[in-house]
Amino acid sequence: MATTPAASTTPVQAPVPTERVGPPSRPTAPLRDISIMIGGQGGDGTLTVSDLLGRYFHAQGLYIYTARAVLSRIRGGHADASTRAHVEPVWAQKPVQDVLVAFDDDAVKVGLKELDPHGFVLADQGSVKTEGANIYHLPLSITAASKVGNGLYKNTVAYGALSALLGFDVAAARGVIEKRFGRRGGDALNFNLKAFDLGRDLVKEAGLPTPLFTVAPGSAKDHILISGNQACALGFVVGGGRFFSGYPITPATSIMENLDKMLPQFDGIVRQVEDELGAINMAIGAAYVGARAMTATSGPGLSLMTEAMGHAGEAEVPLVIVDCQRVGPSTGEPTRHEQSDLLFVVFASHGEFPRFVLAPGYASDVFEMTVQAVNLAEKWQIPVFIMLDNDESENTQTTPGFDLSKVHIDRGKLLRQEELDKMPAYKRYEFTPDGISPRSVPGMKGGVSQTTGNEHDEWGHVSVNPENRRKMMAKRMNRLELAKPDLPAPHLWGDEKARIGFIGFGSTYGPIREAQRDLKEKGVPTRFFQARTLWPVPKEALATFLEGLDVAFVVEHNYTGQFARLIRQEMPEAAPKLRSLVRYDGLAFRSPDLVHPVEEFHARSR
Amino acid sequence: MATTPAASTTPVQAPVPTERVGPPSRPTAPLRDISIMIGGQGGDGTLTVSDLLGRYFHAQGLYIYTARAVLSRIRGGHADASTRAHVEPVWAQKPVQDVLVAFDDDAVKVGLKELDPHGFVLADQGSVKTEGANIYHLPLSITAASKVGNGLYKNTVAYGALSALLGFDVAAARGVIEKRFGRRGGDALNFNLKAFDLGRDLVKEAGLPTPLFTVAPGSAKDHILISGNQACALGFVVGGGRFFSGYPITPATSIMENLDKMLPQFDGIVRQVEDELGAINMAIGAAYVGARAMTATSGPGLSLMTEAMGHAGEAEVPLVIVDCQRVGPSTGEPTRHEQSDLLFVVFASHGEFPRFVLAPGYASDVFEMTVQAVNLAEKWQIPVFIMLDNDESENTQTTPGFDLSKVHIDRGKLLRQEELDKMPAYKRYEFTPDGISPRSVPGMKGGVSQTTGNEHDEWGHVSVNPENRRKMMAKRMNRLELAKPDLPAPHLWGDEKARIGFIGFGSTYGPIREAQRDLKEKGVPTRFFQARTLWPVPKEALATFLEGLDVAFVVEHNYTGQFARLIRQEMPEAAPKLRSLVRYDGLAFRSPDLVHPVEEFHARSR
Amino acid sequence: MPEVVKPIPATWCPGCGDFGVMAALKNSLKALSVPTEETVIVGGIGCSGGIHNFLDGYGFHSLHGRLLPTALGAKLANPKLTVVAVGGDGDGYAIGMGHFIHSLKKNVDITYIVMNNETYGLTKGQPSPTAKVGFHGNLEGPFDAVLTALSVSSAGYIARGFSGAPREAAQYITEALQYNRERRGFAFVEILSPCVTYNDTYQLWRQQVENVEKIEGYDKSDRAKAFSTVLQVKERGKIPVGQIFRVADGKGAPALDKTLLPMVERSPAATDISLEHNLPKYQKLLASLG
Amino acid sequence: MPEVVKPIPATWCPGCGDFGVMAALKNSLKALSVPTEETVIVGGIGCSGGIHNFLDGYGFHSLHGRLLPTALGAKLANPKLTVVAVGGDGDGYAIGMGHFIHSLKKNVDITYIVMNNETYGLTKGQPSPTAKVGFHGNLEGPFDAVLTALSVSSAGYIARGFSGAPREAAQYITEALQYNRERRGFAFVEILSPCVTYNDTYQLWRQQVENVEKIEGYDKSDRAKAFSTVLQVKERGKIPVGQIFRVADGKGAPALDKTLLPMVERSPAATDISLEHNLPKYQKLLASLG
Ligand SMILES: Cc1ncc(C[n+]2csc(CCOP(=O)(O)OP(=O)(O)O)c2C)c(N)n1
Ligand SMILES: Cc1ncc(C[n+]2csc(CCOP(=O)(O)OP(=O)(O)O)c2C)c(N)n1
Ligand code: SF4
Ligand code: SF4
Ligand SMILES: [Mg+2]
Ligand SMILES: [Mg+2]
Repeated sequence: MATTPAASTTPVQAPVPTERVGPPSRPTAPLRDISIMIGGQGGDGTLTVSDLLGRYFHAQGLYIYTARAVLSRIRGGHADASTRAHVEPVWAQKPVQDVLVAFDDDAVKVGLKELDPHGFVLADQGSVKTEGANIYHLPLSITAASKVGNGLYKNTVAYGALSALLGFDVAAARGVIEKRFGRRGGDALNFNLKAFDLGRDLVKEAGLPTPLFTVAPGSAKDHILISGNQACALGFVVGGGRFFSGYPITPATSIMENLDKMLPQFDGIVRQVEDELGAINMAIGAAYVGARAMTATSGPGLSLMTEAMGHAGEAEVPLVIVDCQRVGPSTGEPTRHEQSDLLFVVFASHGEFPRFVLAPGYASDVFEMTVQAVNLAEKWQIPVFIMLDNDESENTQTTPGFDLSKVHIDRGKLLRQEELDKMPAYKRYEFTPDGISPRSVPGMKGGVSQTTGNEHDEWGHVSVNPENRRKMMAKRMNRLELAKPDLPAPHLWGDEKARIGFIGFGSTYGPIREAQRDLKEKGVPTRFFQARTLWPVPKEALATFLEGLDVAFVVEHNYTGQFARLIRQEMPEAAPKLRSLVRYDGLAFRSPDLVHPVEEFHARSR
Repeated sequence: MATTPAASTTPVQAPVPTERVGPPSRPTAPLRDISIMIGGQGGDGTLTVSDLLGRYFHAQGLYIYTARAVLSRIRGGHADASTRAHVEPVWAQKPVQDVLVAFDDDAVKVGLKELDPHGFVLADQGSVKTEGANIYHLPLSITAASKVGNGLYKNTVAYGALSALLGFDVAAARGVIEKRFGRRGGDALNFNLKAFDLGRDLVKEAGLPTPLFTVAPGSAKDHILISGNQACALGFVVGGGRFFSGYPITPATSIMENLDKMLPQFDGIVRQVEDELGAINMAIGAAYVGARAMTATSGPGLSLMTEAMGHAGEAEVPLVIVDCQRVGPSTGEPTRHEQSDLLFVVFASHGEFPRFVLAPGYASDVFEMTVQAVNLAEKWQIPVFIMLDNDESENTQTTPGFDLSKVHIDRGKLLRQEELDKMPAYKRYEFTPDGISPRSVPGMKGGVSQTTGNEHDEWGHVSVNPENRRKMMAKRMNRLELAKPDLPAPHLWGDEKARIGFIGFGSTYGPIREAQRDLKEKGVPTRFFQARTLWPVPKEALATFLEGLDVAFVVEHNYTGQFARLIRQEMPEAAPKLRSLVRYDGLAFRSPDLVHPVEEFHARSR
Repeated sequence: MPEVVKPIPATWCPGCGDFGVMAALKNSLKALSVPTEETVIVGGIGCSGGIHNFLDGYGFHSLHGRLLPTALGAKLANPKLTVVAVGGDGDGYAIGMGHFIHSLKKNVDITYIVMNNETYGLTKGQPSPTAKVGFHGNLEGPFDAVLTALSVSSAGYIARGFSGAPREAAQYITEALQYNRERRGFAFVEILSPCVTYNDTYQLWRQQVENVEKIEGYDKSDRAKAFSTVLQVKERGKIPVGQIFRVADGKGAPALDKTLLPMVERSPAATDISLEHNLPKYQKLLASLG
Repeated sequence: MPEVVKPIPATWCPGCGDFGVMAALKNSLKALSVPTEETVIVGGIGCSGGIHNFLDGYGFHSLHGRLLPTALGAKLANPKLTVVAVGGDGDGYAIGMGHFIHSLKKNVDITYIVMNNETYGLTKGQPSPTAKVGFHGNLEGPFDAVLTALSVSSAGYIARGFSGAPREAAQYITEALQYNRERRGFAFVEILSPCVTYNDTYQLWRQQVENVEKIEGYDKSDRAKAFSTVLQVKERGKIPVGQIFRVADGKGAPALDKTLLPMVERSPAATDISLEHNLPKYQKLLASLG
């Protein structure tokens, strides 16, 4: 059967979640999937609690996904973080919370909406006024202030209290604190351990039943807990990246910070430059002389890099540009989630030049694809973009340890001095069948050359000869076709026989996989095309994917359904099957957002 | 019948013109369409000769189109210019030349390829070595040097010689010199007049038959000879534009130069700023306080403006941005012709915001649409782009005098103080049915407000509230739908019954109209959809246009067929009928480039 | 009069130096009775840059580093307005450096206040151009905006204050605004404004600030002297503050807006753009194209 | 050895000052026997910026105003190279101003040559930041790069020459390159280079240039003195040229590339990036993530 989806060019907005509150009724069996939200004011240390919980559950062999919602200010304003732990692999936020730690009333207000009926709230007595059957008030900050000497330790007090309420292994829970604060030296470790113990005492003194419920142990081994930005930094280093220049911007900064710690160990250099114009042009300079170079930024910085992208394209300088997307346009919402830079990145800069746009979906994918991106850039002498998105950049998740044996360094046509010595003539932009010219770099004898952003002849000298122009355009642009076999192939997930499909990229991987799991339970099989190369559009693979489908929901975090547009542009024949499913309110999709429209379609199409 | 065009996603390159040379055989009747090419080195004054010829023929009531091909250097290197004059309206270069004025051998080499069999070459004796039956060597520079005292006057000597060879009205030909050099004062006028007379004497002394052939007089009245950039500057002034900030760049500079002369007469200001980042942000500042503001640039500058475009979009500041396109990417070919910024402009800047992208086709269209652009920007509180292209910006053409009676100033919801006084509350970003909020500007009492590039609530304060976000996105983006009736409608040219269509924008208007004329003569009727609003894509009008057609050739100056892509994206159902016809070698289409593929299609489809 | 947007409480960390700067600016605007509707505060991006949200007046939140061209555009288009641009040291001296120097050069009648905390506060404490060597691994010598401002020949008003001494800071700002109102040109005021979260320098700066005006024989209209004094004070390990330079009355480069728009009533924003009003002149203009 | 790209004849207008600058640079590179393959010329956009096409060595044509970050990136990634950035006054002091100041601040061992003709040559003669008041209607006071360079505390080598005196110009460039090779930091050399087509100042400048080093008691290692002398010379209607400032031996900010890469053999471009070479360290790095 073939239901005609709604006019394919109009994106459908994902349904907005509604409130839920309910009376307590504790689960008796250990939870196999738990999510704990910590909410308060910026500066309350919610991220610390979330991080400690993540580390604890990670040590327990569970799969973790942590998420955060903070404001673009340093202190004050509502901030929350959540830690999810699951005995099975997990890639997204849980649609509901099992526990809420609230440092103020705002946190209760925000968190209660998401609290599962069986859940409870651990509230900071004195700061939280809201009452309720499932709200337990403990004097977290008062205890921290009076007994540790600083109210800020309320976060670790809360962690201690939770460890009692959820029946944690005490030694393991303390071990996490030791690991996290041990390096810092000073009193930090002792104060935190004290705060932890005080938290446990508070629960006891309050006479709360312990544990309220427990969490099943997991069996994940050799997995690591890591954010997308960390994975990107690691991938860059392992991929042979040795030069990074950037400028701080949320949510990209931590790539620079991570590399700052790593690269100097490998004769590499990290520079924080005066602005993004400087950052990208400095990376181009480094790449030009033969260092594998990268820059990373978010929307506003990316926009500033526009001119230089074209320079790298015309001059054929290998360069990797990471875009950690956030809510746009303009300054937008600096700490919120979106995937709205895609069409900009694909068509950015005046004029036309080839580029690859890659989008990994989860931490280990980020690692692998960053390695690949550095290779691709050098092999195809082309700027390569890696699109991340806020949640993927910042949220940590459990991922298999990285497989270094798969890593392979391909320097493409970068010449060795012996090769160069044997050439009769060296032309930087020599016409070749694949459009890639052998590349010498400054310092190499006999490879002297001209590299330029002007249209040029094979030698690199300025040329406006129309015939030369036609050939040079073809030389560059053909790469989009020729490179296809080299580009990251899509991953396909789910039921091969399904007639309903998802198409997505980046962090929507998580909610889509979860929705697939949930839909399967409801008897609705689906297939998922996880696009990993967005440009050039993987036409052949998409065509095959669409063949057996009635509909493909293109899931993205933007208003206009950008990837769907791109597919239509390249494959207009695919349009009737595409249905955009978008969300653009700064929050990530959760499984129900996707389950609902699919179920509806499924019901109608029966 | 319905021939299926070649895979619609692969643009077809226009055929490359081949050489033509031939023996002399002079026309006896006055030419109704003449083109004179002047070639030499940069600094030889080729543009001056072209300009004088244009003014002469203009005064004779002919329709003029001048074109130029110069290098991005000040002196030296091949440069040429051509002047076409036609008794009927003309909008593009003639495919062949009737006369070639050559100041060096390169000019002969370049020009001979284009010379009509009946044509002749006026060559500068001493500098040009090439011989040929139709090549007349006259000592232009030697005479200028020895008798006027400066070899540079060779250009006016050439003009004088031409006036004799083509039987010009002497008084009128001298009048043109007076008009052009009279204002300058000093010896310029006298030296030029002397050089003119010397040129006539040279012809006489050489004993050349005069005239070799003549040009028919025309009857164009009340027309003006103007370039697109001049028309744009005028449109801006008349449209109430009062603030312009820019930075020099070919081929946009002359908009600033023209405005620099005009705006101060109207309490307006023109500023050359330190860079394009400064230019656009300064214009935004001026627009914010209520001045109608514009900036103009070309590719590299446009790329630098990317971040601020999004700011104007999010902050809802009215702004006009002119993009005088040249060959990209990067520095590309600064003085050559292209239309390759379209997709960049449509999707430029991270995140999503509405914008209008307009593309006028000829000088009077530029004037009218610039007036419209300034209105649209203020009415819809949105950035509006005007896309010009190199030839449209720089080439002069005959155009009807501008009709001021059609001009109308619409300030949209800009509040008057009396209106503001009566409002109970003033919110800069108030939700309204059409998404446009009443606008106060600094200086107005009771209109104090916050304007920002952050996501904001109705008051203009920062907000990350998801519901507010959804509403604000809709408020802004809905304009793309709501404004449609307001946007410049396409012009339709040619035969309503034709089954072959052209779709084009910008300066391809000229070659398409000429190709239509030529095709009609060959019995192939065509229709032409001159798109004047490119974004939002005029879907409804296009659908109607495509209805009766077998094929629509989308004609553009870029490699990837950008407008065709945009149409496919928005109207995938139209894809089967679209066939891209592109040229991207820096030169403008000429009629035969378009006639040939259409004829071929026509022949095959019979 | 309609209800209008209300300033929100400042979102800065408790104790942030920016509170002092805001108080100073508020007092200065009040002292000069600048009408709210003629006040335009253009903020940069950074903790500091949010200031317009916390003040009365028309507020414009610009892009990171672009507040100056925006503010100049606003003033040039309507010179009646009192335009104050306020941003951080990262905003002004890193990404905004080009505009900073060119604004000094252009000499338009606006006041530019930089809240210098030697760090990027909002992005969590990276070294800014004014950061000391060693701060978070910084290897670059710190930029001194006062020295560089002195090097730009059109710069006529340069002061540096400390948010720990808000009265003096207010005085420099008041004089700066006054200087603008006299149409003498661009006024630059840097205020040392500690970031208590990432770079708490209150104690240090309190000890280090030294008012150059109190130095015997200091002549604030002598550019070379000012330059050498600032260098000397710094060599002593102190931070020069005070009204460091103020061009002598009757000297100095003319203000650009004054040259362009001697009568503030006839400005790009104020002029009548209706067709009727301009028709004869438009016709003349078109005719001149012949 | 393969045949490689040949320099093309300079495309400047006959008589353009840039010919003198090119001759000077050529002579300096020769005098120091810089190997062609270790020479990197990074050009800006402008008439001046085409220079790399006319010289032997690796050439890189950068974007308008971005030659400095590009050149710094090249040097930082491979400090063995001799990197010279060359561009115009529009390129360097207008659109490139931010990078100019920050390059002085960063203090990487490259030489930056600005060909100052007080105009935008390639776009046909508009006023540049150094243009005099009145030139094509210019209303802004001219920018003096030497004064501003002096204001940046890390700046250690500042000279100004005149293309009409190519021997002296070559001398400043040679010393600049020498300063780089000693790894002392960034060297800035402005050369007055008349644009004969749009701003022919040959005669004027020939009369106006005054070598500060010849002034009695001039001490080029004294920043404050240099600043005041430059101001004085200008007040006399002259243009100060010469080696205006050179930080005393043993003083001055450390060169950034030297700090980061004390051994030039171990640089981002030179290091072995193969997996085999790095595997143990990668494994350690991964393990540290736990
Ligand atoms: C183009 C761009 N790049 C980077 C950022 C991220 N960013 C926001 S604030 C800031 C620095 C703020 O430092 P500063 O100007 O000193 O202000 P402070 O927070 O210290 O007051 C940066 C880099 C941005 N918003 N835009
Ligand atoms: C981003 C950008 N804006 C503008 C231009 C146009 N442009 C080319 S050269 C030039 C100015 C050149 O002046 P200068 O640097 O002084 O060099 P000169 O030609 O005088 O040697 C400009 C504005 C450009 N290429 N790129
Ligand atoms: S982070 Fe620093 S600068 Fe920002 S508000 Fe807090 S104290 Fe102030
Ligand atoms: S225009 Fe001026 S700067 Fe350019 S090459 Fe000619 S003389 Fe030299
Ligand atoms: Mg700061
Ligand atoms: Mg110049």
